[in-house]
Amino acid sequence: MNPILLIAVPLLAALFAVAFKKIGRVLLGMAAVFNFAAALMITIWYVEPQVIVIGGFRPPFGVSLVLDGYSLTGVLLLNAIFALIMLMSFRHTSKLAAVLSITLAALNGMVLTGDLFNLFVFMEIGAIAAYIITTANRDLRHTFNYLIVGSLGSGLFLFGVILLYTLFGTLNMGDMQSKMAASPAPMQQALILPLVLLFAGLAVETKLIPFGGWVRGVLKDANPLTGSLIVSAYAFAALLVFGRIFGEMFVLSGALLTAFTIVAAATLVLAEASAFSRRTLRETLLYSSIAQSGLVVLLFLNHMALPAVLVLISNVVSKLILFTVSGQLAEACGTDETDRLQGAFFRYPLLGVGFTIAALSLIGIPLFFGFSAKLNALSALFGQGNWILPAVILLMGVVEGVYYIRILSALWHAGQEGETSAKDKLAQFPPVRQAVTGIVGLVIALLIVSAGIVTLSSFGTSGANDFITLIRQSLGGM
Amino acid sequence: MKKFISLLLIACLGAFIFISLYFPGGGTLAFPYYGDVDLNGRVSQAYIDKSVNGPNDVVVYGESTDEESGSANMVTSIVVDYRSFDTLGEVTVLLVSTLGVGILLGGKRKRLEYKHAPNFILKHGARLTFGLLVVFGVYMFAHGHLTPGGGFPGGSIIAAAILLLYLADDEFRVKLAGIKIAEGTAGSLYVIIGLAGLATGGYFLYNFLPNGTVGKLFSAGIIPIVYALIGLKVGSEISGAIDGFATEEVAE
Amino acid sequence: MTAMNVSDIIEIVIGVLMTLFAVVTLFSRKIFTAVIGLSIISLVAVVAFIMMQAPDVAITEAVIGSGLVTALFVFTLHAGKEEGEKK
Amino acid sequence: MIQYFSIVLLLIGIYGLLTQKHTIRLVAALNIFEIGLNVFIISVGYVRGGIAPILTSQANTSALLYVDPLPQALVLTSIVIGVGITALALALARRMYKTYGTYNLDEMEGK
Repeated sequence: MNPILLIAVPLLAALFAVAFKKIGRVLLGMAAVFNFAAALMITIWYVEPQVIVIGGFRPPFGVSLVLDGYSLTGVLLLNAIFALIMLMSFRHTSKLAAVLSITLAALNGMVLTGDLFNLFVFMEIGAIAAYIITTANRDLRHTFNYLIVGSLGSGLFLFGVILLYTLFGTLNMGDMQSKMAASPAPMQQALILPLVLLFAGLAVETKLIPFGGWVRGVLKDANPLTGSLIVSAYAFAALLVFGRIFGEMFVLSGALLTAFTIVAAATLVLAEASAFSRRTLRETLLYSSIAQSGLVVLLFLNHMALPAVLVLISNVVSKLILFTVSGQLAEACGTDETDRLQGAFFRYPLLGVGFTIAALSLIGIPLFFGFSAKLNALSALFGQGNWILPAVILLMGVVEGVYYIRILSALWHAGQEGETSAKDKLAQFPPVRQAVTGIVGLVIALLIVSAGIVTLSSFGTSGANDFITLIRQSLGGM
Repeated sequence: MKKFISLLLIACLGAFIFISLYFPGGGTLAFPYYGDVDLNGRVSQAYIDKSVNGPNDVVVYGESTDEESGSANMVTSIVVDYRSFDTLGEVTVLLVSTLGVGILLGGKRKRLEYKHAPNFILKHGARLTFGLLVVFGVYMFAHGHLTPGGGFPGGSIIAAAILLLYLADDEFRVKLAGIKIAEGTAGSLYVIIGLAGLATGGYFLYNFLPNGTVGKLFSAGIIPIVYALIGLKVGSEISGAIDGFATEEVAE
Repeated sequence: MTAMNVSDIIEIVIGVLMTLFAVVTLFSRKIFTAVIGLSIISLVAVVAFIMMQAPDVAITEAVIGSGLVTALFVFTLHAGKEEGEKK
Repeated sequence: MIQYFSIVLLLIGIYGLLTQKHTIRLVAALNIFEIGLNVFIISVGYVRGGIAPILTSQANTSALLYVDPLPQALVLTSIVIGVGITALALALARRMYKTYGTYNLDEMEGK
């Protein structure tokens, strides 16, 4: 099975959807199902890293895709996440069928591509699709803001890519990496400007402070579709791209590493503080996900690809269900203030189970996946002899724990007054939608628990350096 | 105050860029100065020699046959052959942004009114020019592998011809349903040609037709076909966007 | 100034023109002037592309950059003006 | 020489993006930034004395000195992406004008 189909088929679906508007949503559903099935098959049949040549011209001359453990992780989870989002929020897709198919193609392209300019093109497609998806929110000012910041960011990214081309004479990532490895001193002064530009460009999509100012406006009133897409699918793809460039291609050191680390750590601290001070569900969650981006970037920058990917997976999978549930609650109740939603889960436990397990996993309660991800990251940092960063991460973990527990206790605990008001407001919640979200939530909860147990059992003993191999080894060893 | 800070920021950024580009601080890597570029260190030399898949003799216009990419215009051979996948992405960018324009400026619409109604000569003169412009646009993408131009400018010229009709006649509108079908069909044919390459040659977007002699009109394999499709697609997409901008929502 | 030849002078003229009209675009009082300024920058860029031996890009920029994009700007302004008059 | 000016143009564009409040002018600043970037990219591929990368009956062998064709192909892509973003941004600006009755982002704040 050629991975190129993961990009070509959704694109074809989108083009048919443009020509025949009536069957657009059917095509979108088919593309999502096809991609999920194809990603599963590719994962099962995956043997060793391979380069997929496009157009019959060998790299570095032609554009090529790279399928290795890292991009396979991305492809598998991305298509699974997208299929789940479509399952839960299909009714919001009415006008957006073609745009969403293109989004699927673009996200797969971002993760798979092995060429810097091609990466820029896919990021641009993804970004434009994101602007359009966020116009579903009533207030267009935030979308406009996002568009301006995003275009500036991708322009800077392109600038960086071109500078790298003038330095190395190639756009292929693997070729560039080997040319750099061949040069006597890998981190040279000439690389600083292009790397800063690439970092600034990627920081917009990965939501780092101060480039992520658009997030709050776009997401605070997001419907379940927009919110879960931006926070999980887009964040996942963007951070994987970040890891590809700054974790794998360029191994940073010196002042540049310090500067980028400070940006990431500042993002982590400030966003956790903001999340703690918010009282509405979606704002808390969005700041929490900015903080997690900061953490993941921090880990990637400090050469810990596997821990970073584990934290990233734990975060996006949890955020998927958290954002969908809170978006649906907000739709049903007209508000997402935590205090006014008291007892919501008491009445609809099906929604609550997935939400609760996802939140507990994020806090890092043992046995859940989030725990082993965090443990992995911390032990890797300690292994490097680094003490400041783990301290910061642990402290922020405590802050995170406090606000998630606060949310959970409010939503589960029905005060006498709270229960009745929630009851009235939730009266119109359609049972079918509730059941779908509940079941998806349960499935995700099951995955979080089992992945947590499996990865914990092989903790420290596995020599794997990507997620797919880790899971395979763990399953084989049991 | 904000302006001052921005100015300071820009000055710092500018100084940073200029110093990094033009005052290299040692090391083996340095940016080449303007004009002092050596193509032998870049992948581009292989595009010029058409020697990507192995060494090749000097390519001669009108004589060399069956090169790996049969286009006389090297930019075209990069755009549609060597890096065709980027072009597919680029077409998708335009598709998704015009979809966005359609969502934002959609619904039941009518033309914006002009203060002065266009007169007879203007309307009919524009129709005549329209024909000429469309022919020129078609020429542009049909000769994209030989002369400067190609699918994007060709399609844009067709869109410009339609823009002319919009400007000259305040009642003219394109049929949006037809536009959508043209754009969807052209785009999906591009992807299908790519998949056909996958089926016949084993590579997506593989150039599976004979390349012919460099410099002949019927040469370069799938390049003219793809450029024609791109031209059609770009033309219809931009026309659709123009329609969105030249109309306003009808108040119900 | 011995190394100065015609193409250098043209390049400087092009550069100064682009910078000048960029400033005009950002700081002009009337928004319509800004749009025309942008169109002129694009046209000057076409000359720059030809100077640097990039005819393909020059044609594309001429048609898209200074033609269609300007038309989109003008239509947007026109629509805004009309809606403003209705109110 | 033209390379310096392209960087200046790019910086003016960024300055405009940072300071402007008028939506149309913001889109114009974005366009200035993009034009500056495109000129820069082409200038990176310029070879002194090189000719346009097209085989013709006059320049009929690939043994001549050509300018780098790859940046030109990249700029073609970049121009088309630019027009897509501009169209989308202008459509947004127009919808916002309909809602708020102004193009100025500061004036929208109060409404």
